[in-house]
Amino acid sequence: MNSILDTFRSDGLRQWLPLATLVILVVLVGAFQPAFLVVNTLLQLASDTAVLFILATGVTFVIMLGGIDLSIQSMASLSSVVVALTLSRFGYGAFAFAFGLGALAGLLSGIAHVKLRIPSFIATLAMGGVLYSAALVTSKERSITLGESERAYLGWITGTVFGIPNVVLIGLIVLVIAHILQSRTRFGRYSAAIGAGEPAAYASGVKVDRQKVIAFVLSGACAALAGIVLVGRLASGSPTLASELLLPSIAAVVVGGTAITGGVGSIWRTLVGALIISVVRIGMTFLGVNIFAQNIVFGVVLVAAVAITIDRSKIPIVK
Amino acid sequence: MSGPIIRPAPPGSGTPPALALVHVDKRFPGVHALKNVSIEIRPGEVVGLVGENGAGKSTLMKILSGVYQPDSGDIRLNGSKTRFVSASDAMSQGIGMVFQEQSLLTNLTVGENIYLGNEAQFTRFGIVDWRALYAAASRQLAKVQIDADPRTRAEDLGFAARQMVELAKALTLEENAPGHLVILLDEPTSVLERAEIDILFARVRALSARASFIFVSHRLDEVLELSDRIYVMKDGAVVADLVAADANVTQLHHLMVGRSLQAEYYREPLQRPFRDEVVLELDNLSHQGAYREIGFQLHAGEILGIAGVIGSGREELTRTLAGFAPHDGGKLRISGKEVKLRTPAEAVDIGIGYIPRERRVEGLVLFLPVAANITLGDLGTLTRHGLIDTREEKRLAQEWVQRLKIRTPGINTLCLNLSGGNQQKVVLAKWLNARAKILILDHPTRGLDVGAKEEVYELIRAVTAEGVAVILTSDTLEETIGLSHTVLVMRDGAITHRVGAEPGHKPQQVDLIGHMV
Amino acid sequence: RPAFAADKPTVVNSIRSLSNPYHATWNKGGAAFAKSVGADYVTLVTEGNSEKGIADIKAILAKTGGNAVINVDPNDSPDARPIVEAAKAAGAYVVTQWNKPADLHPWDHDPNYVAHISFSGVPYGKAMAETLIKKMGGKGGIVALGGIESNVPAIERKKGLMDALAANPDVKLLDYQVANWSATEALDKTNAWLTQFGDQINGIWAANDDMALAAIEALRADGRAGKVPVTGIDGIQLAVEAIQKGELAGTVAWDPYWQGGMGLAIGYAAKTGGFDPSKEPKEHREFYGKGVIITADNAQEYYDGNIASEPKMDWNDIWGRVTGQIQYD
Amino acid sequence: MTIDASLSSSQAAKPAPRRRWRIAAWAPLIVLVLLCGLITLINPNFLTFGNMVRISQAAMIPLVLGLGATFIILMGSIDLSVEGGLTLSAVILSMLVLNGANSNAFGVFGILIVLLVGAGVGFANGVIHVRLKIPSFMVTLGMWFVGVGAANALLGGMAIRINDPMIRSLAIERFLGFPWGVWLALFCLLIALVIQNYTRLGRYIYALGGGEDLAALSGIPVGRVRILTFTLAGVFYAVGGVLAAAQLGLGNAQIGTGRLFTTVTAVVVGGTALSGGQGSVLQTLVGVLIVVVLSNGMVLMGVPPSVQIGVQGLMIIAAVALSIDRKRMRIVK
Ligand SMILES: Nc1ncnc2c1ncn2[C@@H]1O[C@H](COP(=O)(O)OP(=O)(O)OP(=O)(O)O)[C@@H](O)[C@H]1O
Ligand SMILES: Nc1ncnc2c1ncn2[C@@H]1O[C@H](COP(=O)(O)OP(=O)(O)OP(=O)(O)O)[C@@H](O)[C@H]1O
Ligand SMILES: [Mg+2]
Ligand SMILES: [Mg+2]
Repeated sequence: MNSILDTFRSDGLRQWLPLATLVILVVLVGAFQPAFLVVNTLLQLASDTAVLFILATGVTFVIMLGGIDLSIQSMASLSSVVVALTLSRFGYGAFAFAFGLGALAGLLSGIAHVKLRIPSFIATLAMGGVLYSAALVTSKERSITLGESERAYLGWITGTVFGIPNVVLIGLIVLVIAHILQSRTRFGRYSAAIGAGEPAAYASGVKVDRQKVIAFVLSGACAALAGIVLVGRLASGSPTLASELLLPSIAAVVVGGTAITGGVGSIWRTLVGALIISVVRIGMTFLGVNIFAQNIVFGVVLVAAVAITIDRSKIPIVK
Repeated sequence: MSGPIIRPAPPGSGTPPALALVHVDKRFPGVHALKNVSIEIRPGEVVGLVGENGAGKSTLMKILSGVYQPDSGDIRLNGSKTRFVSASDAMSQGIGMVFQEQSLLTNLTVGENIYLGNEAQFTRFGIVDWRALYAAASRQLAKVQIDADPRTRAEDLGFAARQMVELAKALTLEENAPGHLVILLDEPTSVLERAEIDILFARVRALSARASFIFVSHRLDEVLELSDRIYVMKDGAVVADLVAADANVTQLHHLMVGRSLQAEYYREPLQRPFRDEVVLELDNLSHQGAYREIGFQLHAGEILGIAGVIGSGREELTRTLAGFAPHDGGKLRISGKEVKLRTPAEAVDIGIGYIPRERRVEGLVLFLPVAANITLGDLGTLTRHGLIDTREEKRLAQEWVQRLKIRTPGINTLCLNLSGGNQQKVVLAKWLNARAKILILDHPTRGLDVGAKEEVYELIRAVTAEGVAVILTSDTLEETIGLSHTVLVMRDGAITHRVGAEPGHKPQQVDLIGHMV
Repeated sequence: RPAFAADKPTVVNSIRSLSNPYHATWNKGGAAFAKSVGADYVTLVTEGNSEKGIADIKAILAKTGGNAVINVDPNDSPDARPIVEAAKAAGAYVVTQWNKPADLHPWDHDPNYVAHISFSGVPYGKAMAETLIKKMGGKGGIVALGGIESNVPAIERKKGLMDALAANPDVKLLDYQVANWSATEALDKTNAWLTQFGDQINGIWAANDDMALAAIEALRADGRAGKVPVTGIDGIQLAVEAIQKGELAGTVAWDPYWQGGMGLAIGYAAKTGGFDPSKEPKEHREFYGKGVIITADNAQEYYDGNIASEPKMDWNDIWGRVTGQIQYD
Repeated sequence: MTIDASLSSSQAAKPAPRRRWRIAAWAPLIVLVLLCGLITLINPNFLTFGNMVRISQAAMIPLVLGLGATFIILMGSIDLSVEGGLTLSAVILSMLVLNGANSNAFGVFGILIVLLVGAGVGFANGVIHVRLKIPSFMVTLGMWFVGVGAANALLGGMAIRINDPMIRSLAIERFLGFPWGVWLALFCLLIALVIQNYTRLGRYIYALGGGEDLAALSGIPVGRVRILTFTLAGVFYAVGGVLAAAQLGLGNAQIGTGRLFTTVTAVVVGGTALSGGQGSVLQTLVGVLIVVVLSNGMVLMGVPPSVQIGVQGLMIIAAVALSIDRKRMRIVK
């Protein structure tokens, strides 16, 4: 993780702002409710953020390139349905199957986007519709509860290692892989270049289309993984299992300070963003904020957080 | 180190300068861009401003036009202290600017661009009278002798035409602002051909009764031709103030760079005969509506200059070779193998590097650091086991920054923050680093100062000596002739003339011009 | 001593949102019960997001150290299991309503999982269909608006509708469309039907009141409000008023006020030692509550007793509305 | 140094004026017509006057919302506060005019107040976005939560029936066969067209979308234009709120649910680029009609509910693929 430190050092203090925001929020909630600062609560918080983070990681790849993926929530739900339906037959293979399906769906949206030249907003919105329909049809419009024997396959999601929930570890593995992909591979570099200046990247010989498709594949795969983790957490699959996770995921990316217009951002920022969202949400519950005021507080705090986290020196034109 | 400060004759009269900077300082993160700069522009005067890339010329101009605010020091307008809070504020006080990089909005029409921000005069009850606006825009275009329909979208105009439109836009100040005007021209000529330059100069002279000008250019002869007085900048400070009539190119060059101009500017003694190996061969290559039946061979180590006016097809031909617009007739062979280049990626993969004219759009990813831009064309070789070797990347980037004398606070600085000339060096570094076998250079020294140009020429010589082949289209015929082994002249899409340009046997410019028009 | 060690358990309602009258009323019932026992009252909303719903409940469990009673309408049936497991681990008591997996039973999680309450959608969906058919004179064509396809109540209510249709061969189901419980979608679907079927539509069955009221508005814009009978389900205030005006033929009141309060009351009684869940019969652990069918005949009476004035509930009568053990097929 | 005796050319600066008729500009309209034809083949009822009226009813709210969103998107920003602004407006309206919950009866003043509320929401978006330099995505996302949250807090979760006959007449009373609401929406379209084509604001919106830094160099008061545009969009959303309240005859906090994505989809399907600078409100009209006709057609063609959304997605892809002007859009994001 040497290069994380590099990232920090190279841009000085500003890089630390997202993390500082997170820490301040945690301390703030903890100051009023000491129960919040208990290790178990924090671990709980981390587990509860895992799915959001995995989804947000996938969409970060796409946002870095300047696109958007609106199909992630349907993909996650479909993945949960697929796992629930096939677990008894394929065993662990069901997870791989769902994962592959996610990558495939991402491939299709990516191809529709680059080959038909359809804005990613539309291509993935439409793909989301297709995936939702697929989930409804395959599940026969019901949620599918896993039996005792099938639940045995979920240990790798539901268990703990040395007291740390496996979902947290899964999230960490995703973090490390995604971080390496983004900061150390050609794909990551090309993504940033395309997001920051597509014509120049194109003229420099970057295979723009290919990088875009890869980003969508990664996004689809992450969404499928998020769906798999949801199956573990809920011991069921359902075509609406991941409902209402799309916007929070995108918000997590933006709250971390990644530019929604592309080019600037990173996975660790997304992690911080996802955690900020969780902390604010759960924090409000801990602090007992009036339920009618919660939406308002949530909105205001998110905006305030972004005001601190985004790096305006790299995003001179804030759109 | 700095050259001698040469004082011109003292101001003739008691009239205050039209515009002056007094002890102005400006810093950017890591850069002290202007150091205690004082200059003055008298009414009706044309002041030339020269200096190396990154010397601070554009920064100075932007302070004068309200785009930046000085950290300290004053701006004086007609002798009294003033502040420009924004570009529009400066404009309303009679100061207009033509920017170094193109600033037309390509999604708007030419007419809309010309009056952008100044529509009020055509507006009644909030409704814009477009007919009146376009009629007025037509008149502005006539001033710079462009006969374009003002309803054309700017993106449909050529590069040079856009530059003239920008000029027309700055000239609207004539009608829009009362009193004396100051018009700032930041490298307006770098993309213009002589004919347009003449139009521009004539316009400047005609306006001198009402306006003063500051003229920035790296073409020192032009500066001498147009200006009354010349300021020389170096490292953010004004080091000399000369009367143009008494100055010459050599002297300016010396003041700017701190050493004398090489007698052999194009390094002709370094020009080596090229090799026999044919790296690129065109056989009746055609592209409908652009060029037709082009045939030539390019050898390893050869520099092939293509001369031609805009519309001669040389742009399109270079774009084809760079992979942007595949040919639709004839054959293209690279190292003996027939190919069709469908994307720049395909061109890059077989060793072609392209330095485009629109540096900020296609040349550089402005929002990426210098290092990332330098390695962008050749990340493959930096990749070990799928991971980029960042240490090696850093080393390479530092090496290129040193070799090409790229002036930057560091390799992690965004290219956005580099001066135009230094940006161009980064583009060059990118292809040198990618070890391109064929370099397509589209105006490679555009915006480079004389010193930097020398360095670039030397670099081009060095790589050709190693066997890299170069196709060159350039701002000036002089450069084309000076650098090339062979010069092709194109007109109306076809080759009209081809001539060898071995040292000692360089063709004359007039000979070539005859085949161009 | 940490703040969570208060003696009285905190009582918690977890519902979908507070932006619909049904759950808003639920919330009022919960507040009324909390007040009656003097306990701290917390409302949580899922906003349709299962992860959020579960995380919020876990947060409350952490905050109270498990000294809580939770009455939850899970966002989706799968959510019930992790909620119950978390509550059990923390020592809290939980009552679920409407949604849970069929193989998750209170008696497998004694004593913390006190009860599951539902309302069989089948008989009430059927009753509404019958009300509609009666109003139509026993024959003609109807169209039907369904809820979110994977929701258990949507599935059950639809089944009730189908049962009624099977028993009335003269009534033809022209089309069934899903409008996701949403008024806006129902309005658009009904509009499209008015084009497609025109006068063939003699009645509209809707799986909830929001959609039914939207259908009425579509009819009104077409000049046909009050002429084509419509039924809803849920018993919200505007629906009862629409019945009084003669535009809605019927609805079913689940009495969310009762659900919000009694769910807590049952859990609270168990938590505070009022009864031992593990000793209760299964029909007290997984039972159907009682819905009230409202038509023009009893609308006024229902309005006066439940809407015009705050309903009076006996929170000690915890088994008063048990109408039988839930059957899974 | 010799004086550069360079080349001269009279054509150099002379561009070939390109004013040829672009078929691509008409493609979305052609797609719309094809779509209508297809649906009519399957169900001839589609082409009846009655259905045209219903389509117009279904289109009026998306159109008004789309007008506001188009301006924002043309500017290169995004506005997620559509539902927030609409919901808050509808709810406040329901509390101000003759209603079933209180004794207010402000009538037409109620509408004016609501338009001001919408303007206020938009203004807040703009000011926060511009002054604090926060991306519009985040500001308007926050405003979405705030708007819906405030509406919710005002109502406490209940719904308020609207009894004001004037408001109701927007949905019920007709002129030339179309409800007044449709005429109101068309009036909004007209205003939007005038703003887009004949005012400085309209031009500046395009300029900002084309390149904000360059626009600033031309002296355009960039911040003011942004704030004004967000305010304008807020007013359009408020009109949408009035229409929604009129259509459902009530105000509640769920009245806006699902409208954001329909709105943005319609704008993008119409061909306005999310990157800004390209597009128009007329294209949005076509986009809205495509989206509305599609969902109306789904029902008319008897597509089974569970696959409707998927089929609709595929058809939208087809529609956009057929109608996108590939020449213009070198970069598609
Ligand atoms: N001048 C240009 N500037 C920027 N983008 C352009 C330009 N011309 C075309 N494009 C578009 O940019 C994208 C670049 O993708 P590119 O063709 O380089 O990838 P690719 O080589 O096709 O990838 P793959 O090999 O996986 O198919 C294409 O969609 C192309 O149409
Ligand atoms: N916005 C900025 N942020 C940071 N540094 C800047 C910025 N603009 C200019 N600089 C730096 O200030 C110095 C002066 O730049 P300037 O653009 O004025 O040079 P110039 O004389 O116009 O050069 P050129 O001839 O290449 O155009 C350079 O070192 C440049 O890198
Ligand atoms: Mg390709
Ligand atoms: Mg400059």
